Amino acid sequence: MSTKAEVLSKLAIRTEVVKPKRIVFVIRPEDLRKVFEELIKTFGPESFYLSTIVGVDLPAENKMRLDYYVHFIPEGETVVIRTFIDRSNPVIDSIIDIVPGALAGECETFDLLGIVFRGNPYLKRGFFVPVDLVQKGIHPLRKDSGV
Amino acid sequence: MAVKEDRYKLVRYSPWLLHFNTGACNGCDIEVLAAITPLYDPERFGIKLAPSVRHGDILIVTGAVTKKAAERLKRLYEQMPCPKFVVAVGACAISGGVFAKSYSVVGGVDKVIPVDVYIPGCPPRPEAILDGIVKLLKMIEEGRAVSKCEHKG
Amino acid sequence: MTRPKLIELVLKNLFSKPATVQFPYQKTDVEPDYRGIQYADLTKCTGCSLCAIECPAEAIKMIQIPPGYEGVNPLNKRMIYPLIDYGKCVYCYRCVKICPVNAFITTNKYDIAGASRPTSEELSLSTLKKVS
Amino acid sequence: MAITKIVEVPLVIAEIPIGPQHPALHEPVMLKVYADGEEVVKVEVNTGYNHRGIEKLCEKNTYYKDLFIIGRVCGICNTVHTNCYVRALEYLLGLEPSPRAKYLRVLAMELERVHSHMLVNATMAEVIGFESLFMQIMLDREKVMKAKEILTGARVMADYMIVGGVRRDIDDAKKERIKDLLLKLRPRVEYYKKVFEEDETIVKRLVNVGRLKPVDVTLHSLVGPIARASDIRTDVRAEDKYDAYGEIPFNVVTRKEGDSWARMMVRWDEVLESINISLYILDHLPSDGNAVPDEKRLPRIFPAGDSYARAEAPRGELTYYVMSDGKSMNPYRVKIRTPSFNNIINSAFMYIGHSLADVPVILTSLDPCISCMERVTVVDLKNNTRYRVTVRELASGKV
Repeated sequence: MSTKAEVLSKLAIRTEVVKPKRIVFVIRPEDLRKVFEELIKTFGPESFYLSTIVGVDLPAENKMRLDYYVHFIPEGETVVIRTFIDRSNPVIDSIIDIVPGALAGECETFDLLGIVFRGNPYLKRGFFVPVDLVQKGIHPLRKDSGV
Repeated sequence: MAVKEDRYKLVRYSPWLLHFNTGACNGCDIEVLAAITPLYDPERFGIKLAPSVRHGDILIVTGAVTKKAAERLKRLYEQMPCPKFVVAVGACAISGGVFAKSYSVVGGVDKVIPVDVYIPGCPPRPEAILDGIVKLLKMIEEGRAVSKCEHKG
Repeated sequence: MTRPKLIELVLKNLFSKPATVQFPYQKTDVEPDYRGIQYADLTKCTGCSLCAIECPAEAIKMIQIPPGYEGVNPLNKRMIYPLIDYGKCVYCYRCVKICPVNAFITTNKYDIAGASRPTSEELSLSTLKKVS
Repeated sequence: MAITKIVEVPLVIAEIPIGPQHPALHEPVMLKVYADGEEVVKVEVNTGYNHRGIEKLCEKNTYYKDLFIIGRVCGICNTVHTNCYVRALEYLLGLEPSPRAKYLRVLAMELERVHSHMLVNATMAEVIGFESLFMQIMLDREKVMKAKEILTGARVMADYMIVGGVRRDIDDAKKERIKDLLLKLRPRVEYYKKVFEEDETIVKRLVNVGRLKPVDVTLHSLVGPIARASDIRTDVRAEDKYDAYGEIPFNVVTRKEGDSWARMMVRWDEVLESINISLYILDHLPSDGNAVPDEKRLPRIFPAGDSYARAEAPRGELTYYVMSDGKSMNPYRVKIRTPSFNNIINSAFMYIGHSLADVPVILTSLDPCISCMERVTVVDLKNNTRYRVTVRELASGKV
């Protein structure tokens, strides 16, 4: 039985910490699906759930950051899987077929930040952003959106 | 003139409320709900929650009006039979409250439809809501509140 | 539920008092420190505008004290006072807590509904003496 | 899009929109239900009537203005929201509130849980047509609203939390009055629990409706009482032990059935548990330390970094992510993930295979708090027949 740290650090580039004491595993964006497949294979689908997807716009570094907060139920511990994608072409693989719970988070992140999740058929604009902003193509949570 | 009098009488005897949430935080909604419970019992005044728009006399609006809900609110108001009165409950419905500057909020209810009574509070107590409605009923009785649709003829 | 228990319940409810409060003829008891409307005491206010800056709903506007009143705090050189729009105010009492001279008077009054949006103008000016 | 498929499959599909003006729902949500006769084949959740752009608003205002904006994300669970945000700020500062403040925070949150769970149980009674039970529960709920008014100074919008403590203290007289109200409330809650257990109207409408398996719960990220009713033992209060929860004894309520009835029963058990926690706090309130910090002296700028706080809202796990750049008075990013956001959007699969009359029951058993969700999306189940069968089998527990 391998632990979370062992499984995740195999694919991680480096680790960080989000206060208070939540370990962050920074991974390459193309490894995202591999990480979740690995988690389901090792621990089973009943031992964790995907809690939150946080997208942050970092215009200074020309990057966007995506954090996947995964909560492990038996230990009661939250682990962060973090990845950086290019800001000018924000595309990442969707994990909706592996973890259906990503639906809400992915749709919202697409609406607010304009990150495209490749392979998610439910992405739609204009269901939360008012129509006038959609027509202008504005993603309100981007720092340069001006709303 | 006589017809008009009769129409007001109907409202005076038993006004049915219609509650619409245009993007509230639920705080006002649960207080409107609390105001129709036995402790305050508004059925003493003949006030009852109407099951559908077509039966409503008084429209109670809670919440900051979001751009998406504004169209609905307008349509709802047009569907209501005359005479009709509008009550704005809570800071958000009156002026947008803390959300006034947001990109998806229009502002107060009075930017979309005419409002007869404002009930300030965040959220107002059930007593305040009842107080506002009773004040509206008194205004109708004294002829100070005029339903806006009457002017069209 | 069994039948004897139901009879007991029916009898109990038959002889108990109704739960309804006869509002508005009979007032309900509101806590004395319920967060009702608040207004500035102009004998204390220095016109520093901190409340207007800190207000989350931006319900406070600083306006000129009209002529014909006396008793304004001498530190209030600009002769301005906070006017609270009760239609915008969310009654969080941030202004009350943040005021450097504790100039706000708090009440538990809540029944201010009406056909127009009330403000704190009248209440605030009533703290001053009117000279005419 | 649905219509092209009907030609292929000989089904009469009627589209029945529920809401946003539906008398049973006091909130604007639109469930677009596609039905074949009486049977639901597809559900779309349309929201967005309630989107107020709070996350953007938070980036544009200072940390302290945000505190009051965040309290207005949801009126029913406002103290939990502010507590979670305040703790995220305290993690950034490395600040610890005094023990008395911690106990008072827990007291406010538990009173809120009591009234929230009573509200949803009352709404459930109304939805299934049990009007008198609705009135009874709402009448007794006024007791806990009064207790909340005594503690926080407002019935609903408490604005009770501040960085480093709470915004008002209580004295012995208030303590006695709250205790008195809670002791009066407890036998009533026990009675309602019995009604929900025994009454035929309720049992027939709720049992076996919207059954959820544990594996569906975790895969679809459902949280809170919904997860606990399906025997998933997850409770942030027990896991993170935030504020005073590490020192207060309480049980995590779980049930094995996983249907709508189990979800309501979990809520009644939690109400009793919350009343016990509140009474324990009132008996063991520590007197050391100042619970009310001076708001004029609090730091305006927070050190750079990010923090992630979790809290157990009445509807489940609530998370706040706050990122500060260390220079400005405004946060760089605030991310709110409310429990209803997961529970409503991800649960469209639950309705499939039930009759139309069950749709409001299932929706209410999820305790929809639309304003919490506040951001939006559309959920679309594929309406191709092959998929429909698998989803129906999923819902009835055959897969």
